[in-house]
Amino acid sequence: MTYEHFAVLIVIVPLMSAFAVALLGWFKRWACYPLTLAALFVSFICSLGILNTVISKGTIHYHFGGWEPPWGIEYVVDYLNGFMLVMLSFIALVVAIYSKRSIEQEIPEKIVPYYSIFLLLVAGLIGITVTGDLFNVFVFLEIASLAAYALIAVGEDGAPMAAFNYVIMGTVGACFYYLGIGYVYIVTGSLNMADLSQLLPNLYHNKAVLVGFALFTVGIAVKMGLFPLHVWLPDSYTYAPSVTSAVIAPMFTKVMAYLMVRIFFTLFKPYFSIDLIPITQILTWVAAGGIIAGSILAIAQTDLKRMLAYSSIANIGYIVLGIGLANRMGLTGSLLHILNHAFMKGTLFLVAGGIMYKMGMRDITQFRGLHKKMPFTMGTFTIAALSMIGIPPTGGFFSKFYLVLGAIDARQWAFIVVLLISSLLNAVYFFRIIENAYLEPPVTAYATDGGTHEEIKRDELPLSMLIPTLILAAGVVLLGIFNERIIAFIIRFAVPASF
Amino acid sequence: MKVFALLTVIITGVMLVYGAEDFPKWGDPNQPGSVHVAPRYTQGTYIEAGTPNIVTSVVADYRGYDTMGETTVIFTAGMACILMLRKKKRGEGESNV
Amino acid sequence: MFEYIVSKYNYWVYIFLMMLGLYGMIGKKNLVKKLIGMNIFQVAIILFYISIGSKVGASIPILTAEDLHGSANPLHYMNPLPHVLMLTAIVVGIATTGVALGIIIMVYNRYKTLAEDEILEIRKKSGV
Amino acid sequence: MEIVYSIKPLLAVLVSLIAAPLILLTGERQKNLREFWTILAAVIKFSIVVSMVPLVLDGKIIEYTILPIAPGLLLQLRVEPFGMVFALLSSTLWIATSFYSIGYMRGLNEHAQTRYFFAFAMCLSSAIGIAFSANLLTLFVFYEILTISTWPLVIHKETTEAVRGGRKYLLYTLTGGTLILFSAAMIYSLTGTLDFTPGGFLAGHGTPAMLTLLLITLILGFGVKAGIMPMHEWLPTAMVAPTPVSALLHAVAVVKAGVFGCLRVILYVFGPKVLTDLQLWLPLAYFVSFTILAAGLLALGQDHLKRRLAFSTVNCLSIMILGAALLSKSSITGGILHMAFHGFMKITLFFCAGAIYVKTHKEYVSQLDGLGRQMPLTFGAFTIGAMGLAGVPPVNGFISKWFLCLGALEAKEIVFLVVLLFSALLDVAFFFPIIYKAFFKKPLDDVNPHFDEAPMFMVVPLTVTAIISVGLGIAPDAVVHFFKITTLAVNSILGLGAG
Repeated sequence: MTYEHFAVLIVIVPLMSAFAVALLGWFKRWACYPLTLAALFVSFICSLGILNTVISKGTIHYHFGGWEPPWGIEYVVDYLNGFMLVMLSFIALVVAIYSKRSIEQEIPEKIVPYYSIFLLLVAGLIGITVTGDLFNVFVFLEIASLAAYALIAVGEDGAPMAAFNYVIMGTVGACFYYLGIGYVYIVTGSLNMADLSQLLPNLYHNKAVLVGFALFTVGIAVKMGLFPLHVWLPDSYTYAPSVTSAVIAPMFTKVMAYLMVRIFFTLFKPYFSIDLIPITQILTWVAAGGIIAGSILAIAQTDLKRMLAYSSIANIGYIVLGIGLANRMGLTGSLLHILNHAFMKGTLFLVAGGIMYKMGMRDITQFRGLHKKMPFTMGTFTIAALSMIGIPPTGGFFSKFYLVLGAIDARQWAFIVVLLISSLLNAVYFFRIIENAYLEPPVTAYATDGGTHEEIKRDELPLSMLIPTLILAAGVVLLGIFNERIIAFIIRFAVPASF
Repeated sequence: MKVFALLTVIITGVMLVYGAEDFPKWGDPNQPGSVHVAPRYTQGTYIEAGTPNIVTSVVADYRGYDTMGETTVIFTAGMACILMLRKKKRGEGESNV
Repeated sequence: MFEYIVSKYNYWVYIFLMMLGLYGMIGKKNLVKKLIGMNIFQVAIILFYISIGSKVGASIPILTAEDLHGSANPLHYMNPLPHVLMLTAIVVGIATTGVALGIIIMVYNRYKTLAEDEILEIRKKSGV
Repeated sequence: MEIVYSIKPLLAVLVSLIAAPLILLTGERQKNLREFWTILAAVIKFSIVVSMVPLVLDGKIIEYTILPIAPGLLLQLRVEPFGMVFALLSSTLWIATSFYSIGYMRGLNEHAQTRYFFAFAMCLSSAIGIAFSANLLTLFVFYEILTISTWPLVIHKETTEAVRGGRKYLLYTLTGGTLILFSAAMIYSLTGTLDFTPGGFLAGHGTPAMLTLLLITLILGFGVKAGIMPMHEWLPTAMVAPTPVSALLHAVAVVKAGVFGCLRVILYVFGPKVLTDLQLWLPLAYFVSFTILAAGLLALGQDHLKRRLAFSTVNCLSIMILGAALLSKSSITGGILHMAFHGFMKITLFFCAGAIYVKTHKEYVSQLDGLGRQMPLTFGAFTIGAMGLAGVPPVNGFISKWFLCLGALEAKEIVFLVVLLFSALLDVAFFFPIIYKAFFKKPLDDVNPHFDEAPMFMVVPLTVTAIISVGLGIAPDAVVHFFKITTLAVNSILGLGAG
């Protein structure tokens, strides 16, 4: 059965290419970039194959070494991680295409190890997503985390400190997570998710399981930067190289959100996470706080990337809010928002990187006249920003719509207010930029007699950077227009049936 | 900061102690962790994996994929150090890892 | 009560160590001390796992000659699985420490100090 | 009701949507080609809309489903009489405004003309989309696009004042948008549908308190654009925009979209039955009556010509909503007719204001002394528009006001008859001084006492709209059958037979 091997290849190809890049790059530096692209492209094809197989033949199970679970390690791909895989590998591919010029400018002497680690990061994230074994998640989580620490640390001046804080927080998160595994293991004796979901219901009142669940939740919350455990996130996103921000922001937190869904609703039965302990309720309130706090903090920033980072915190709030609402509409909105937000944030960070590349700055107050200089870049920025605000027909609107529906279904009026207010706050901080970018530079005032403006020459990004940005922006719109198709064919089945 | 740290630590500690209440006693041979998956490894190690050392057979065979991940972690750490610390070559000088 | 405490002493030890490590990570100002805290934290968890695997009266998880062909009684051998997991975790811990040390070197090269508040001071002065 | 499936409504929306990028790509270099696109799109759009008139008159409904947009919700266009009125209005006036804009923009040698025409085309697309929307979500999609695409027009001048006006505009309209989003989600979760149905579809759903809340949020949401007090603040502020934009804002697209939304809500979502049963129509009528009177009084105090017109607009818009709120046959007819007719009259007035500005750079009423001798055509048209708004026959305003008064009588609420008549009186009070000054006062020193009109591109459109206003007053059923279509709409709402 060849189709099953896609599930493995999607991880192994980037992983092996990471070794190959490191080796080959030693002799031929130019080879890194095409090799990376090729690996990610194969990965992307595999993800499509996987999703296709999942849709046509159902869940894929792959047993490593032929050892049947729970003794061996198993890869399980169903609708939930099937669509995550496509998203991850696609964004990784697009960002990789973009990366060439930006990296050559920002860290020219480190291209070889950069690409190698880039691939390891992608492999790690994909590995977390495909696996059906709790401990295997931890291993790949560490691969991804170490890669992320390094990718952040090579950024500009504040980066090493940001990376160090990230290491400390990230390690706490990861350790809590594998301590959680220990707590679950000690009372069940298994590490396989499917096996555990069978074993755990008898132990739902066991204190070890309760604490284990709490440890999972806190650990993942730290890793995904959920408010108020987000302290590592803004600095890391701000000081990291542009490409790093553009790959970590849309992917890492989303994978953690996926893991949260997986643990809440697959490893544990929804009835445990929702009814037995009030964890989902607590999470919704925490998330609501994160949405408001993130949005307000974003307004206070003048650094584009830092603003985007705070906006990420707010958006993680959306995703967790949807998970916490724990009904069909809410979770649909949440999963859709994972997808949409990955595209929007990807676009925004690519644009931020593009501005950085061309102008060498990202201070919002200096953006005047950018639309003339880089019309396409600012056009894509506008599209993504509108999506963040939630203007139809972009994707962001629909995920918000489902989240609102979910809040209505849960009869949680406070959250509806939070969602609506936050989209206004989003409007405040994004329109501030759009306004700046579309206005003329302040030096030449407007005059009724047709005062002449200083001519700003068009100076667009090189195509290798522009096209990926455009692709992601187009994705933002397409995801919005075809959201019903995505829900009807994929997300509908990814939501637990008991909802 | 100190107070905050102490508070966090105490809360975590209380939570962990609370969870430990339902743990099996130390060294209990029949604790759930030892009776569900592990016996197969003990009994099958030589027949299925060909070595009397159970840890070896689990590391390298039953859960060999984890071990591959583990080596990748080391590789990642190595590459990370190269990425972070390698300086531009000064003339003919060796790279400074 | 006393018996209860004694029968689970391994857990209390690990919890104490872990709290120690966690305090070091959050409460200490020096980056290397934070890192040491992190190591204590990780080692505590490793100890916890290893103690899960132990069985009273059991031997190391290497089969004796007569038990090779499937006749082994699991009660006579330690649970190997936590050991395996901890092999991985130890490696992960080392790798993390390595990367963290690498980052510390970068920090030191830039600020010539490893005290967090001094670094903050320097950064405030330079306006970054 | 016979349903015809046709792609025409989609084409009507797409024409200007396709024109928009063409305008953008053609750019400043080839002005004539760029303007050609505008005019071409306007004409094509008008012909498509008109070509659907006979079918609508036959009592048929034209439908086109673009794609499903959410489970159970379609992005769907449906042409029925009420929407047709709005579509006809917008597409007719677009042609006039296009010509006028060309004159205005070139006359003043304005900057950023490409952006201007681009946003303009986007606005019209969404206006037609709003007119043909088959359900609340589709309406909302186009409504938000309209909001965003109007913004560049408002801040066109890029002065601090304009930017502030733009911010205010966004704040108000986006807040309105979130209220609508909330209501739409709420209604969807109550009824499982959002399809507009003549006579409403909310009957039998939800508690009275819930329905009252929904009516409030929806009227507030759409009322922001319709300038109902106290949400009218943005309208006079947005007067900093170039005059054609004001004309477009106030007479065609934006505010009318708000009114259209309000009427849709009153007549097609709630329906007369629900509103009567819950006794909601009376408070609503009082609410808008307040606006009618207050806006009229405020208009008296304005010296800035465009601001005076803006308050007159606020007044008229609420009159339309009042017509619908009274729920009697004649009042609804009057309300819908006034929506159409007011467009022609008000755009004439704004065109005049623009022509005066281009020619003489005068913006204040107190500066207009004797200007009628210099610009007889402009002021003649102005007189016609003003008469129409005051309800003097034979201008079309008379017909709609006549029906409104009849409706107030039918509803047996004499108060509202008084309101209507008093507001007509106010109209006289704030318009006739202008006419008097222009024609009979001694010219100021800087007025050229000889015939010296604004550019032809401007004078012709304003003359044409003035003539149309009179023409529609004499024969309201001429050419595009406004009156007949309105009657059809009213009959379908009230559940009366065709004819």
